[in-house]
Amino acid sequence: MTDATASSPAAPKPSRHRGSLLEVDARTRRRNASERRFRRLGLGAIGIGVAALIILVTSILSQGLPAFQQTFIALDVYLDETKLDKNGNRDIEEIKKVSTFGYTPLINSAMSAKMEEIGVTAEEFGLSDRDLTDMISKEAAAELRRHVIANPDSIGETVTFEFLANGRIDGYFKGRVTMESAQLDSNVSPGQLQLADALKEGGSLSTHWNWGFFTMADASENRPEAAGIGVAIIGSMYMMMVVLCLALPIGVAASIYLEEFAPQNWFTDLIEVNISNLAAVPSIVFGILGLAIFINYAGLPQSAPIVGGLVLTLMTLPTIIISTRASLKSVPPSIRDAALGVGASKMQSVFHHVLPLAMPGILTGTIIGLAQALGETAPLMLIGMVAFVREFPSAPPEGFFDPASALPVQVYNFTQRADPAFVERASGAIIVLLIFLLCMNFIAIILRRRFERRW
Amino acid sequence: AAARDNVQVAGSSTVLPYASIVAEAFGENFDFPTPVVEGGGSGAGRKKLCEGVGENTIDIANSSSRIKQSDIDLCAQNGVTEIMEVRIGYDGIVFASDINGPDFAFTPADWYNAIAEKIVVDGALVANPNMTWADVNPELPAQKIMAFIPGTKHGTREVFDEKVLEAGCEATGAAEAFAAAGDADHKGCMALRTDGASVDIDGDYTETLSRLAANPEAIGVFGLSFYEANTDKLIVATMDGIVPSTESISTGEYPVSRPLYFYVKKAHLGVIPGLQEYIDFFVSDEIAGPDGPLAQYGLVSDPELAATQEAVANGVVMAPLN
Amino acid sequence: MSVGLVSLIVLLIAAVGYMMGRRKALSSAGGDIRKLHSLPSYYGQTVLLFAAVPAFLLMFVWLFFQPIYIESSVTGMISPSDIAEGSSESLVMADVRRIAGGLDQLLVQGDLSEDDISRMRADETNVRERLAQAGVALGSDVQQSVFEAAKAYRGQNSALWMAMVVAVLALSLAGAVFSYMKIAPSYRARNVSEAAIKAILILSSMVAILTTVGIVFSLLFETAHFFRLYPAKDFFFNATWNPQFRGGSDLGILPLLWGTLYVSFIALLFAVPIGLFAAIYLSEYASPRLRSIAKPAIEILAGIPTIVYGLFALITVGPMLRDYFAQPLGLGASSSSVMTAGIVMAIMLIPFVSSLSDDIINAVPQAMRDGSFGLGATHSETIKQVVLPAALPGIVGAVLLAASRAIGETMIVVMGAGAAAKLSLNPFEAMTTITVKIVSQLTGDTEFASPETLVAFALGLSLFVITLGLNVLALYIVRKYREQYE
Amino acid sequence: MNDMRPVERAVETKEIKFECRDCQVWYGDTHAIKDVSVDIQDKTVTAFIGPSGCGKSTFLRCLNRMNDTIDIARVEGSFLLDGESIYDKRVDPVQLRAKVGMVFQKPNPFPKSIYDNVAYGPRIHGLAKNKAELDEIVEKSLRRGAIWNEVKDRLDAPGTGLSGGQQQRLCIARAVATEPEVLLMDEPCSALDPIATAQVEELIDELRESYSVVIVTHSMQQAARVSQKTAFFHLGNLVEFGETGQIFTNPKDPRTESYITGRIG
Amino acid sequence: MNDMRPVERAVETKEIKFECRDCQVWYGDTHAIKDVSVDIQDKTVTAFIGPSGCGKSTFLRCLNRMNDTIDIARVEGSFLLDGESIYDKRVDPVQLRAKVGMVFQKPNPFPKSIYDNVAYGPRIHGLAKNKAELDEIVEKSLRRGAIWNEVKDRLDAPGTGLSGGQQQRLCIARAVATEPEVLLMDEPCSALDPIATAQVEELIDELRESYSVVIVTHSMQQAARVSQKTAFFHLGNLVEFGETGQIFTNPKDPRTESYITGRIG
Ligand SMILES: Nc1ncnc2c1ncn2[C@@H]1O[C@H](COP(=O)(O)OP(=O)(O)OP(=O)(O)O)[C@@H](O)[C@H]1O
Ligand SMILES: Nc1ncnc2c1ncn2[C@@H]1O[C@H](COP(=O)(O)OP(=O)(O)OP(=O)(O)O)[C@@H](O)[C@H]1O
Ligand SMILES: [Mg+2]
Ligand SMILES: [Mg+2]
Repeated sequence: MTDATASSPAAPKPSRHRGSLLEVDARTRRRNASERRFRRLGLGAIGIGVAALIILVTSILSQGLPAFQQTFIALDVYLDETKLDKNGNRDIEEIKKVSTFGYTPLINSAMSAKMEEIGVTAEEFGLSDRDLTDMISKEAAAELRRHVIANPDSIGETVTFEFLANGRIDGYFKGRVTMESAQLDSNVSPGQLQLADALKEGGSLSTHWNWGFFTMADASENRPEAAGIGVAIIGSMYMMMVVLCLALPIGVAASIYLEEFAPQNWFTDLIEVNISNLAAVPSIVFGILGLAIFINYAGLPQSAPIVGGLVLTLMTLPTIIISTRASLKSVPPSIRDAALGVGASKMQSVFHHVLPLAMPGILTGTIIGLAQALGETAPLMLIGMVAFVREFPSAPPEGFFDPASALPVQVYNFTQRADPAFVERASGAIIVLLIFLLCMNFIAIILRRRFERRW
Repeated sequence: AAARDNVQVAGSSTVLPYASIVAEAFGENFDFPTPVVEGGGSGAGRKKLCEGVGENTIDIANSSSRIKQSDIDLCAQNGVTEIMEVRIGYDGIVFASDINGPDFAFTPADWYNAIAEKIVVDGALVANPNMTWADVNPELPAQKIMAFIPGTKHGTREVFDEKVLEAGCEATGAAEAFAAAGDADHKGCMALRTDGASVDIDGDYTETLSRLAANPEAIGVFGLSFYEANTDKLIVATMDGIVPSTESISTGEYPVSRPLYFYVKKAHLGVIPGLQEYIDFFVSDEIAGPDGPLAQYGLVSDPELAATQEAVANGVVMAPLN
Repeated sequence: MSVGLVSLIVLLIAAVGYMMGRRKALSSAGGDIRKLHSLPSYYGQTVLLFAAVPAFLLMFVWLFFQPIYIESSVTGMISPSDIAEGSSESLVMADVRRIAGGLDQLLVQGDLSEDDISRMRADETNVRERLAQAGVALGSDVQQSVFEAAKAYRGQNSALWMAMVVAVLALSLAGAVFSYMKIAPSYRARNVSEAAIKAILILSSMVAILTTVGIVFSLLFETAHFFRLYPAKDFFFNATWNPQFRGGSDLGILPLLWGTLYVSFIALLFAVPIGLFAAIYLSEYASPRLRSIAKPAIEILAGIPTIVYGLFALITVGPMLRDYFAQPLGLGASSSSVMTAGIVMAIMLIPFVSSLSDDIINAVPQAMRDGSFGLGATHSETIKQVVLPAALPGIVGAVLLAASRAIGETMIVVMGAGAAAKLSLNPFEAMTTITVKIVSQLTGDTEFASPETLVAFALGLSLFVITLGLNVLALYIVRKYREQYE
Repeated sequence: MNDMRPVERAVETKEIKFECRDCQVWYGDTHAIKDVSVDIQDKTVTAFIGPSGCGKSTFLRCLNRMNDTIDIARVEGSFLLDGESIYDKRVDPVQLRAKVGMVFQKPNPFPKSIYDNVAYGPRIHGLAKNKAELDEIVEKSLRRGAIWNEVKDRLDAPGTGLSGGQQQRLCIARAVATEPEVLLMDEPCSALDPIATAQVEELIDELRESYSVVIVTHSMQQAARVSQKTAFFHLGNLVEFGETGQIFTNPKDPRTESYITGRIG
Repeated sequence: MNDMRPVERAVETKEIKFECRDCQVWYGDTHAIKDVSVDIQDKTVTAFIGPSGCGKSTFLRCLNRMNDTIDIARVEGSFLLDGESIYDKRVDPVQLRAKVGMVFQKPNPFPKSIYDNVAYGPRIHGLAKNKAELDEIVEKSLRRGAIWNEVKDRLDAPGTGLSGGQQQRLCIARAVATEPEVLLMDEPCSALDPIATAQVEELIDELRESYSVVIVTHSMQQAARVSQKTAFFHLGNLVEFGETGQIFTNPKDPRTESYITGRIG
């Protein structure tokens, strides 16, 4: 009648495990060796990942940290009335007529005055007037003009300014430019560097922390020292707001529907294949889509963070959906049963039990998706965001529609520029981008740790 | 929706640096907001220009080559009938190598013999056997042939094809040989060897520069302005014995150069605030003149700038392409 | 009243409705929740939904159509003669809007009164200058008819705006009252509110479909255009890719497709094992401390802009592979190669595989592991034979995600693998991918209407179809394989 | 098998709570329940007995539509609860499950605190007005589940950190907390010691006063002790259904007899 | 509780297989096992009884170091298997667990086919030379687990799609397949009908011939039927340990008596 009697009741073979526990037998040794190998492979894999990270991050840091420092030259500028306000009536419209080119001589004379003060002459270094002016950033004239227009009354006075030094001079103090390279360089001469040393000794030249990098807008190739990433930071922030507010809820909602509610049929199969396929669509194609739909069809403005955000949302969605679905799938059915068994609705069982358990995976997907969105350039190319933008967008919500740049765009732009001074700025922007990313991830990581549990 | 109040520019990445210098100065000196200047390529810029008339289309397309008939047709189709063509100057294309390497003095024929797929040896077309520059021309250093030339997406490549390869093809007699072989329009002149001696660069000049750093033996193609910003790393080669410089290019001695343009959608003039002022400012002597910041940056100033200024001031629409 | 204010009021109505609905539900059941069909808050939610959703829908529709309507009525006021040669109605309308906005601005600043505005005439006042004071720049002087149109625009705008405010608020109130009236203990409030949530879920999953439709349509048109200029047969079967400026280009997809598959394959070849091993180590072996540091650290790899990877490939990995592998092995002297791009891309893809798989592996119930340990399995045997198979569906998802990312990557390939389209088996040769060529052809200097540019769309669409095929295949394989488990 | 002394209770005719007719269940191609018709009376404890794998759990899960959650399961037949078909389109399975509670065969506490495990049902059904009331419900349910003493000091500890038997009682407490009209219990005492078993049986007896209880059990003694009606399943068929006393003392079907005397399995 | 007729077997002095001294287990701050000392003899069935939550499973899990997998669990004391400390640094838990097999309280089949579930152990321990031998082992184990007849036609079906009792028997078969020297069974028959229970008990009896078996059970009858030694746990303490016959007929400790007569739980 029973299985047990059907099977032979013959005495079982003596176990092959007999023997001391303290002596590991050959097979176990083999298995343990393979265990160790496996473990080492895992550790190695992490090692590779971390090593790659360290290499990349140190190279970024070593290149980018100098961007946070900048060389400044302090000059006392006499705001010459004869040059700035010929009629002397302080009419703002007339003052505005003097263009930045008109301010250059003021700087030049301020420079000469400073040299006199510290007791050196241009001839000593073999420098022309123009060489002297070139030591100061071209931004200086603009700064001066802004000051005068804001304070017309200061005309006729002597005001102390801390001007940015030219990129090559700055490079000299950061080790990028040397006397030897200056010899070959058509943009800087050893004389200028010697003068810079003299100025430094005289106390008017100093290298210190540069807030301007974070607060200023991009600058043209003529003045890398003045280039900042202010507009890009704001643009990225706006875009990430859009992405986070749209992609996460839509992505999670879509996954919940597909994983928990959708009937199993060809249509949901279609959606599933379709979503994994969207993940493989090159990001630039999302740019094409954004151009067609959001700009040409919906009439949203070019270069606007709202469009960028929408495009990146569409691009990020598949990542979030795929990871969310995967983690929803991994929640054991017994949990769902338990909830349904006490009379929870499907919706309640999902939102109260399944979703919290799937949270770590969802957050991972979100982190990865956002990281991707934050670092993406290609789709922005077609919607006008890979651009030279100097105007700061206004505060939200209008600001979402103003032209703006983005951090990866700024990185991309900087790396394309001819002047080597932009290299450090590109790396500096990457550092900011990574900090940005870390901040965004921080919350997610904390949350993830809270939700993680085994059962 | 609020009306747009800034000028929008898109197009060639070669023109981009110049345009951004102008835009920056414009924003500093005028009450208008700084124009937004986009790169994205000449073709894409002109396409955007021709998308139609209206606020959510751009005002100006920068271009590193003349507009094509197909673009004009596309424009007309979308109601952009009046386009102003503005030539802002010339861009020199130079050949440069690592500063620690030897000097090079090229002719187009050298280049052709170095990187073309088929060359003439003893009167017959054969697959390119040259391994070093000395094989090409005994006066050149015996350095391995490796050239970083712009990829086929770049307008620079078009100039390179025309002014260097084609010229070299003619000079070495390969053109005749191709014609004799039945290839009437010398398509074969443009065919490059694929064994790694010539490498297309789809990125920009910074990529070429980085590649030179990784391959110090190679020679790269650059824009003059790019070279001028990196004279401490690069050594420039002569072409037909001429050293490239703004002077030699503006006189036309140095052969490899091309004009740069921008195209203005006339319908937007008087509508987009600051547009007229921007283009006037762009071509003013202060900016585009031989002593202006553009020239200082490496743009070869246009000798006929005065005519351009007048045309811009009067809003002269471009004539049909001939 | 601004959109924000109206939304706020609607939300307020909804919130009050929520509270009242809740209260009514409770009192209708005499305070005994058990008599209610659903929890009181669900009754509140139905009121909230009815108060907010239709009102917001109306508002969006209205906001969408109002400008269209006003423009069409205002454009009528501008005679065709006022539209400058070459200009278009839409540009004049832009001026109208700008003037209207400027007048509003002046009003706000207190420089003008409504009366002043209605009396103001473009031929008398210098409107351009007045507006400039308000910080609104105009491109040219204003014509009287345009100015009148602007005034009409303002008038209609504010009238319609008022109408909208009234309509939206009324609808919101009506919805609230309607659903409030319906509240009774037997009212299936939870089902109503869950149906609404489910509708939202369904709509969300439709976004993916719409995106696909959008992509296909935005590519289809130009692709068709391309195939009119360039024979499809050549595109699909030509084995050379050599675009030329003067026409006569060879635009065969084959070398690009090969490059795409090759680079992705190599990238996955490195990324999948490394990622998977990392995931396994993190979730199974690592101490919580190590895990809490290493996991986010590895995730940073996904966030480093690809241009950094590109430069890394170009400057470091490429020359290294060339000097230590390719040249000694006699496999070529190119510093950019499929191998370079693949390896560097693999680094970027590690977190895609590792982080996601780690979460999935972590979600495998401990009882599974216990079962295996109890039989005397080593940890690695447990992982290989019990945990991984149980986590397989999720891991496949992670790998597919990584594969997708590999196919879509541009910058690393440009800098790592070069731009040369080649059909070769040697992994140390330069090749390029479809994605790279899409980007470069689209952003190049060639004229737009030429096959050399339009080919980007055809490439995009072909890639789309190819990956679709691969995905269908993957789904099929996973399904077939998974039947054993679960 | 000699501890079978069915409690001879006055057998009144009670209202029929569940009327199941011609029920069929397939798992894919396997026919797991074949043509089963059973009437479950109100205020009665009905026991399902039968060898392992005969379909008891499957049938039990039909009664509150838990089989809906298994993709490959297909249910046919009519199930009338208080005269209304529970598989009707208009029926909300949620409402049904609130009425028909269930204790699963494998204890499956939520990975939450013990308190939350029990409070979950009352919360979603709004059974408590305030925290104090909820506390009361939780305590009462845990007491009924005969686990209060063991967990009263660790209500915040995770439910998954309990011993097997404790988890089982926690699940019973969780099911009781929502006060269902019908309680389905799939081997509720399998991991319990005799004392705890007795307590749970007491609970069942108490529930019977107002509700209807269906219990699956392998212990003939338990079936005899707690149930008034017994159904014997075998290989997916309902072999015999009747008064517990009659089934255990005087089975009609030879298979039933073999089973309770321990001859078939 | 009147079905206790301990099998009076000749009590020979057997070798001591497991010698546990002063064992302590903490879960975090909870002291789950307090000062337990037990000798488990070879070729003997030892039963652990005690109220739910008293620490039987916990102690059982100490014997093959399964508590290693619970982060918060801390084990102290000496556990000597054949005179060797199993918590020694040099001991490989893998080898230990191959020697000391385990059937868990909650059936936990792998999400694999039934065949693979059983073949898993033999495969990793290399017990089969080829497929045929493996097939043989699988069949034999399934027969011993008393489940062969039910699953022989669906060996490829997933083990998770079995009924509760079938899963339990599958887990028994899985544990037996590796031929451990000591088999720890945590309530192996909780979900089994009497017949299946009898078959498993028969299996235990058969295993006793060559191995040592430790079984946790709530059924006093079962303990009495299958075991030669019985340990009674209460609140983490080992209250009494001795010959099964003696424990059930003549318990020394009043708590033991209360428990087996059904007064404390
Ligand atoms: N993972 C854990 N974390 C914390 N406490 C635990 C854990 N596992 C068990 N305990 C506690 O340790 C004590 C002993 O548990 P154990 O599982 O050994 O009981 P048991 O005798 O097997 O009971 P049962 O018969 O109910 O299975 C119980 O109070 C239990 O709550
Ligand atoms: N999810 C499932 N997929 C496929 N077959 C299943 C599934 N669940 C149960 N079965 C099969 O259906 C039959 C009845 O299973 P059921 O769980 O109802 O048995 P049971 O009477 O509860 O047994 P036990 O007393 O062992 O729990 C069994 O043969 C079982 O193998
Ligand atoms: Mg069952
Ligand atoms: Mg236990």
